Amino acid sequence: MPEPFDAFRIGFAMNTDSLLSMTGIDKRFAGIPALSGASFAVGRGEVHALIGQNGAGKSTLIKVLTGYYKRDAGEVVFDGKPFEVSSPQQAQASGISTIYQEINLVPYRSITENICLGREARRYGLLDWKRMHQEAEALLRRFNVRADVRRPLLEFNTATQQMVAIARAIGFSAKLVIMDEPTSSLDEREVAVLFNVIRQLKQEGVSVVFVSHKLDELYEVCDRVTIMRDGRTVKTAAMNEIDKIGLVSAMLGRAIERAEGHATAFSDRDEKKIGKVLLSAENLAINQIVQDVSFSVRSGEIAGFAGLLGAGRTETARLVFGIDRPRAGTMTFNGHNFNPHKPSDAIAAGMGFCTEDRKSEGIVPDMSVAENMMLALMPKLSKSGVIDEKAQRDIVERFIRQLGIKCSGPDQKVRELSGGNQQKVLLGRWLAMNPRLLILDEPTRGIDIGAKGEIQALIKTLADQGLAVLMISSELEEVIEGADRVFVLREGISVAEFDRDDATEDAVMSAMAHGSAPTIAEAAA
Amino acid sequence: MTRQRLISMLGSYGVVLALLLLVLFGWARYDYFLGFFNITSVLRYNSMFALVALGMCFVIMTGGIDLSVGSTAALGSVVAALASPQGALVGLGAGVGAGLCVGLINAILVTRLKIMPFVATLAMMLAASGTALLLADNQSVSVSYESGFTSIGQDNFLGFPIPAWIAIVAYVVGWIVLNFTSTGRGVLAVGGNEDATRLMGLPADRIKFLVYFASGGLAGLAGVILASQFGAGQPIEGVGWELFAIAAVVVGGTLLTGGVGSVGATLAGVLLLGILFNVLNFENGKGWISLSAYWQSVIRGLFLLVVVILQAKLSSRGSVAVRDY
Amino acid sequence: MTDTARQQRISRPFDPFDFMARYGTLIALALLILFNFAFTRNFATMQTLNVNLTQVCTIVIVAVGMTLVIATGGIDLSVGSLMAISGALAPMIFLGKIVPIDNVALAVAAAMIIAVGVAGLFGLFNGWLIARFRIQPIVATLVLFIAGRGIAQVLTNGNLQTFRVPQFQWIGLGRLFGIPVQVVLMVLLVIAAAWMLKRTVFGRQILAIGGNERAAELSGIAVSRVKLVVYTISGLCAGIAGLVVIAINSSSDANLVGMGMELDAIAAVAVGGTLLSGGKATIIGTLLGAMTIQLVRYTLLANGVPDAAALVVKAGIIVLAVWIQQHGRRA
Amino acid sequence: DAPPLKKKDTYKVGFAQTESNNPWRLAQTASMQEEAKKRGWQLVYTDAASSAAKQVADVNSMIAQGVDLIFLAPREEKPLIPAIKAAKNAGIPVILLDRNVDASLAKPGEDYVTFIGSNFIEEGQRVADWLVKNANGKTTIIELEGTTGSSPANDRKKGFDEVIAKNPDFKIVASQTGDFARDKGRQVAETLLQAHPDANVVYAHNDEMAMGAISAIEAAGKVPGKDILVLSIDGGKEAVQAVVDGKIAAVVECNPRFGPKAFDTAVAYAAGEKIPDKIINPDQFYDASNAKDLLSTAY
Ligand SMILES: Nc1ncnc2c1ncn2[C@@H]1O[C@H](COP(=O)(O)OP(=O)(O)OP(=O)(O)O)[C@@H](O)[C@H]1O
Ligand SMILES: Nc1ncnc2c1ncn2[C@@H]1O[C@H](COP(=O)(O)OP(=O)(O)OP(=O)(O)O)[C@@H](O)[C@H]1O
Ligand SMILES: [Mg+2]
Ligand SMILES: [Mg+2]
Repeated sequence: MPEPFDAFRIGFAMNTDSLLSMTGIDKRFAGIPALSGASFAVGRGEVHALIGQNGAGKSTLIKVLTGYYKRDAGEVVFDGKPFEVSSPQQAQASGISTIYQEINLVPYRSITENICLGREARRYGLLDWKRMHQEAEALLRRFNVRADVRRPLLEFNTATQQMVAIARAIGFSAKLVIMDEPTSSLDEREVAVLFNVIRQLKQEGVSVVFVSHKLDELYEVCDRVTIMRDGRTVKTAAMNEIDKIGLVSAMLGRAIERAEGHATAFSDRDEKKIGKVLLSAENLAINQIVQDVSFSVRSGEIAGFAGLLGAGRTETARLVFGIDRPRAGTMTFNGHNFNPHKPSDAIAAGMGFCTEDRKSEGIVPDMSVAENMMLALMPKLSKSGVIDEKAQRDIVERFIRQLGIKCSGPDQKVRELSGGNQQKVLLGRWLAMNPRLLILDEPTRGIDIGAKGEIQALIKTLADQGLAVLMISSELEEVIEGADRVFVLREGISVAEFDRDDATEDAVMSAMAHGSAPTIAEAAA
Repeated sequence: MTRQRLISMLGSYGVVLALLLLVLFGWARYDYFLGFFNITSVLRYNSMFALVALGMCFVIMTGGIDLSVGSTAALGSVVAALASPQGALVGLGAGVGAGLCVGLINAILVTRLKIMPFVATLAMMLAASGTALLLADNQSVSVSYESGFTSIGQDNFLGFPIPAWIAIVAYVVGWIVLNFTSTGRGVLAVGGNEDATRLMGLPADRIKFLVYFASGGLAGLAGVILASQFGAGQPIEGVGWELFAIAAVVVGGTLLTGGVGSVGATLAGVLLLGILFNVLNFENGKGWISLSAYWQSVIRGLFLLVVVILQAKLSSRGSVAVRDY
Repeated sequence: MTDTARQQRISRPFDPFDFMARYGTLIALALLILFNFAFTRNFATMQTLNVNLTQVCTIVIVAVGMTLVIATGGIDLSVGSLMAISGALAPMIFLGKIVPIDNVALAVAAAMIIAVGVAGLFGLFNGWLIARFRIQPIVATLVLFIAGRGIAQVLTNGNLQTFRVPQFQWIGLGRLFGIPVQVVLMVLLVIAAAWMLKRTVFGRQILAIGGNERAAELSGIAVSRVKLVVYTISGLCAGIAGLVVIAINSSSDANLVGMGMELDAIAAVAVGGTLLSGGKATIIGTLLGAMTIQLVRYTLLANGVPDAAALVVKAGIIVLAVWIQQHGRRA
Repeated sequence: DAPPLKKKDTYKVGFAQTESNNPWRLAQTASMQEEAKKRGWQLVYTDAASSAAKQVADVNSMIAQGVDLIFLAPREEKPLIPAIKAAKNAGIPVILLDRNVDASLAKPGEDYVTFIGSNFIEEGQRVADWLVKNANGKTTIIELEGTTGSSPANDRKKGFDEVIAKNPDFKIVASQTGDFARDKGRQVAETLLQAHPDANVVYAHNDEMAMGAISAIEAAGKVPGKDILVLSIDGGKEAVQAVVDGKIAAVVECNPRFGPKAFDTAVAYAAGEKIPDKIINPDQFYDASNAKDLLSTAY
C-alpha cells in the first residue's frame, strides 16, 4: 500500500534547491537492516518533520548523517557538495548540529561547559570563563531557563538538561539543526518556547529536522513531513496536505479506523472496579524539591500526578519507592505503616517503578531483552537460587508479544533496541512481577503513537484487573483521560486533587501553573 | 547549601589540610625535620613521583589508567644514561623520547585498537621493563659525569633542587592546560561521558591519545631525573610507582571514573604520601620503636585507608553526585 | 510482529572476527600447543601436562574470584597479599605456634579453615569499603595490597616457615585417581563458578550490577550485599591459592607468596575475554586465558628465551589476544 | 679522605638495609640490631624495599637526622654513589656492607671508610671449581639465576660461567631467572628439567631456589644428589642440612652475620686505626665431607 515515493518532486516543488538530500541509505547492524534504501531531503530554511514507529530508523538515519554510524550504501549531498563525514565532529564543522534522542551531555561538568564545549571563548589563547558564563546565561535566557550555569549539570532535572542540550545545539551557527525527540521531556510551556526558537531559526534561513511522536506538535512548526517504516522512508508530504490519520496509517502501514477526539486509548472506566485505599501518603517532604505532598491510590485505580516539570513528581515517586528517605511525612501501604529503606523493600511490598530516565536508571544495556525483563522477577522464578530458564522464556516471549516489542528475539542486546522498544522492555520488567501498585514516571515518553495506544490500553486493563497505578505524565490529556483521580503538584506541594469528572484541561492547567492551598478547598467542594 | 559548599570544598582541599597536619606533626616531633637539607632531599626525591602522578592524573581524568609509568621511567633512565655521553640535553631528549614512544604505543593501543587501558598499559608495563633490561644488559648503566648530565638531577637552581623546579613548571603547565585550554576541558568531558563527548563533536580519541602520550613523556622525564640524580640508568627501578601515583591522584580527590579532577590536589597527594616515608624514617631515628619495614607498610596502608575514607565521606556529601545514591 | 519475524529470518553472515572473538583464546591455545609439539624438546609427555597444570592452578583459582569481582565492574588488587596472609597463618596454626594442637589431622583442618576464613574476612573488608563508602575498587583493594603483605610479614616477622606435614601438603602434592589434588580443586572451582554465573540468580545479579548498577538497585537487587559476597569469594579463592602454594613448597615465605599474582590473574581474566568494565564475564574463558599465559611462559622458558625478552613477548601475546576479543565484539 | 669519627662510648648509627624479603637479609638485619643493642648504641634502621632510589632517600634522611656513622648495604654499585658523596659532604663516615660500589666513582678510605663483605664473583667461582673437580660425569648444567639485574645475580653468574667456559666438557644448557624465590625457582626448574631431560646439574644462585629445585627434581621422579647434583650459595642452616641429607651436593656460605665485624670496624676507625680498603669475610664451603660437623655453626 505505501505509495510511490518521490522526495525530490515534492522537495523541489516547494524549494528549488535542497540543503540536504540522502538517497538509498542502507545500514545494517550485525546483519540486521536498520535502514534499507532510505531517502530524505531537506530544503533551505525548511522545518522538516521525521516520524515513524519505534525502531523505524529515525535515530539511525540521523546518526548515519552525522557520521556516528558509517553507512553501508547510499548518497548524501549537503549544501550542494557530496557529504562524506566519518565523525559527528566533522558534521558539526560542516554546519550540521544535532540534539540526539537520549540527552547526551556530561553530567559532572557545569552547564557552561556543556554548552560551550568545542567552541570555547578564548582570550590570549586561554579560555575566557567570564565570557563563556555570560554566553551560556544569555543562551538559556532565550529559553527562559534560569539556572546557575556554574553548577554541575547533574544537579538539574531532565527538563533543564534537555534545554541545555537544545541551547548547545542552537549555539553553533549551523545550516541544519537536527532535533531527535526534543520535546519528549518538555512540558507545554517549554515546548512553546522551543517552537518560537525554531521559528526564529527558520527566519535566519536555518533548516531544522524535527523528530517527534507527538503528532499534533508537527502541525505547529513543520513545513513538510517524512514518514519512516521498517528502515524505509515511505512518504514525504507537505504538512498541510496530510492529516493525522494519514500520518498514522502511513506510519503503521495499514489504514486505521480510530476516530479523532480521543487523544489517548483510555476509554472510560467504570468506577465500581475501584477498591479500598492501597497506598496513602501524608505530608511527605525531603528538601526544597518535595515540601508537602499528600495523596492516595486505591487498588484498581489510576492516580495521576500532574505538574510542571520540576514540580517534584519524580522525587515523590522516589520517596514512595524507597530510593530516597523522606525528612517528614508518613505512608501507609495496604493498611500497614510503610517506610521503605531501599527499593527492594518497596518491591517486596508489591510495588513496581518505571523510571523516567530509561538510560541511566532503567536498562542494563549489555544484557539481553530477556535478562532485562527478568531482572526483578528472577528471585521469584528461581528454585533455590537457580534460574528456571523454561518458565522465564515463556514469560518473556509472552510480553514481547503483548507489548509488541520489536527485537530479533529475547536474546538481542537491549542496547540495540530503539528508544521506544527499550521503554517497553522496562514496562515488561515490572508487569512480569504482577505488582499491586505500579508507579509509572512518564510511561509513554518517546513511545510512538501506535505503541502508546497499546500501552495506555494495557495500563487500563491492568487497573481493571485490580492493579493500583500511580501515573506521572507531562502529557496533560494522558493524565486527564487516563486517571481516575488527578493530584496536582506545584513546586513540591500538592495543591489540588480532582476526580475524573472535575478534571478538566483548564482546571488542572491553572492548578499546575498557579495553584495554591485554596484550590484544594474548591476541588473538595 | 552553604554548608554543602563548605563540605565539598573540604572534599577538594582536605588533602592539603592533611598535608599541613602531617608536616606540623613532623616539625613538632623531630628536630631537623624542617631542616633545609631534609626539605631539599625530600623534594629532590619526590619530584620523580610528582611528574609520574601528573601524567597519571590526566589519564585518570579521561577515565583511563596507565600502569606502565613505572617501567617507562626505568626505560627512560636507561636510555638517558646510554645517551648521556653525547651531552646533557641529548640525554634529556633521549630519555623523554623513550617515554614518549611508550606513551605513543599506549595511545595507539587504547584509541586505535580500542584495548581497555588497564590491559593495554599492563602489557606495556611488561614490555617497557623488558626493553629496559635488554638495552641495559640486565645491569644499571652508568651515566657520563663529564657531560654535566648529572647536574639535571643533583644541582640546585636558586638554592632549590632542579628536579623540584622541573616538577613545579610541569604542574603549572598542567594546571593551565586543564583549566584554561579546550583540550583540558575535553579531558574532563571525555572522562565524564565519552559517548556524549563524541556526539558533541569533540575529538575524543585525539584527547585520549594526547593524555597517554603525555603520561609517557612525563614518565620518561622522571626517568631522566632518576638517571641523573643517581648517576645510573636503572632497568629494575620504578616497581610500584604506578600504584604510588594512583594513590596520590585519588588522595587528591580525582575520581577514578573520570570527569572530575584537580592538578594541585594531586601534587598535594604526592607530597602527603612522600613525606609519610620521610616521617617513618625519622620515627625510626627516635629509637622508641624501630619500625620494621613490615610495620611501615601496614601503617602506610592504614594511612591510605583513613585518607580515602575521609575523601569518600566528604565527596559523597559534597555537591558532586547529588542524585548518585 | 512481522518485523520480528523478518529480522529473525535473516541469518547473520559469517564474520571471521566474531568467530575469533568467541574461540580466539581457544585457537591461540591450540596454536601454542602445535608450536610446542614442533619445536619444544620432549613436550609430548604426561609430565609436561602435569607440570603446566600444577603450575597454572594457583593463577586459575585466584582468577576465578577475580572474574566475579571484575564482572561487577570492580577489581581486586589485594589477592596476592591475601595469599601471603593465609600462607603465613596456616603453618603457624598446624605447627602449633599459636596454640599447640597435638592431633595433626585436627591441627591441619583448623589451619586450613582458619587461614582461608581469615583471607575471606579480609575480602569482606574490601567489599565493605567498596559497598559502604563507595570507594573505587582499585583504591579500596590497594589498601590491603600494601598493608596485607605487611600483616603477613608482621605475623611471621618475615621469617621463612618450613615444614613437612604430609596431611597438609596433600593439597599441593597429593593425588586423587592419579590427578594432582590441586588440579581437581581447580576444576571443581571453575565448574562451580561457571555454573553459578550462568544459571543462578546471584550470577545474573553480579552481571546486572556490572552492567548498570543503578538499574540493578532499582530492580530490587541488594547491590551492597552482592558486592560483599563477591569480594569475600575473591578473598577465599586467594586464601585457598595461598595454601596450595605453600603446600607445594613445604615452606611459607610471607615476603614472596603471591607476589604479583594480582596482575597475572587480571591478565588471565582479560585474555579470557571478560570485559574489565564489567557486565560480561566468562569463567571458562578465564581458565583458557590462564592456560594460554602459562603455556606462553613454559614455551619461552623451555626454549631458553631470556627473561627480558620473555616480558616483551608476553606483553605482545596479551595485547593480541585482547585485541582479537574486542574487535570481534565490535564487529 | 673519609670523614673522621670522634671517640665516644656510644653512637647513633644508621643502617640502610636494601630489602627484607628474604631470609638472608633478615639474618643480616637481626645481626646488626642485636649488636647495636649489645653495645647500647642507637640504630636508625631503614629499609629501601629493593629500590636503590629509595635507599638514597633513606640515607639522606639519616644525614638529616645527624647520625654519627652510616652502615650501608648498597642495593646497587652505581646509584648509591650520590648517597655516599652526600654523607661525605655532611662529614659522616660510611661503611659498606656485603655489596661494593663502583670503584671508579667512589674510593675506599676516601669517599667511604671500607667495604666489609663477601665476593659474589668468587662465590660463583668456588662452586664451579668444586663442580669441575667432583662432577664425575655430570656435566650438563641448568642455572637458576637470581633476580634479573641484581648484582649478586650478575656476579654469581659471571664467576660461575667463566670457570665453566674454561672447561669445554661442561655446558650450561639453560640459564633462567628464579627471582631468588623458592616457588619461582621450583616452577622454572620443573620447566627446564622437562625441556632438558639430560640435565644432571642444577646451580642455583641462592638456597631458596635450590630448595625449590629439589622439590622440582623430586616431582619429576628423580633423586637429587644421585641423578642430579644441586649446587647453591648462601649456606643457611636448611641448605647445610640438605647437604647432610645428600640432597644438595655443595654450597658456598655467604654469611649475613655482619653485626660484630661491622661495629668493631667502626670502633677501630674511631680509635684512628688504619682500616684496609676491603674486609672480605672468610666464607665456609660445605659439602658431604664437612657438612655434618659444621651444621651447628651454620647460620
Ligand atoms: N547499535 C545498534 N545495534 C544494533 N541494532 C540497532 C542499533 N541501533 C539501532 N538498532 C536497530 O535499528 C532500528 C532502528 O532504531 P532507531 O533507534 O533508529 O529507531 P527510532 O526510529 O529512533 O525509534 P524511536 O522512535 O523509538 O527512537 C531498531 O530496530 C534498532 O533495533
Ligand atoms: N538530580 C537532581 N539534583 C538536584 N535537584 C534536582 C535533581 N533532579 C531534579 N531536581 C530538582 O527537583 C525538582 C523536581 O524534579 P523532578 O524531576 O522530580 O520534577 P518532576 O515533577 O518529576 O518533573 P519531571 O520528572 O517531569 O522532570 C526540580 O525543580 C529540579 O530542579
Ligand atoms: Mg530514536
Ligand atoms: Mg519526573
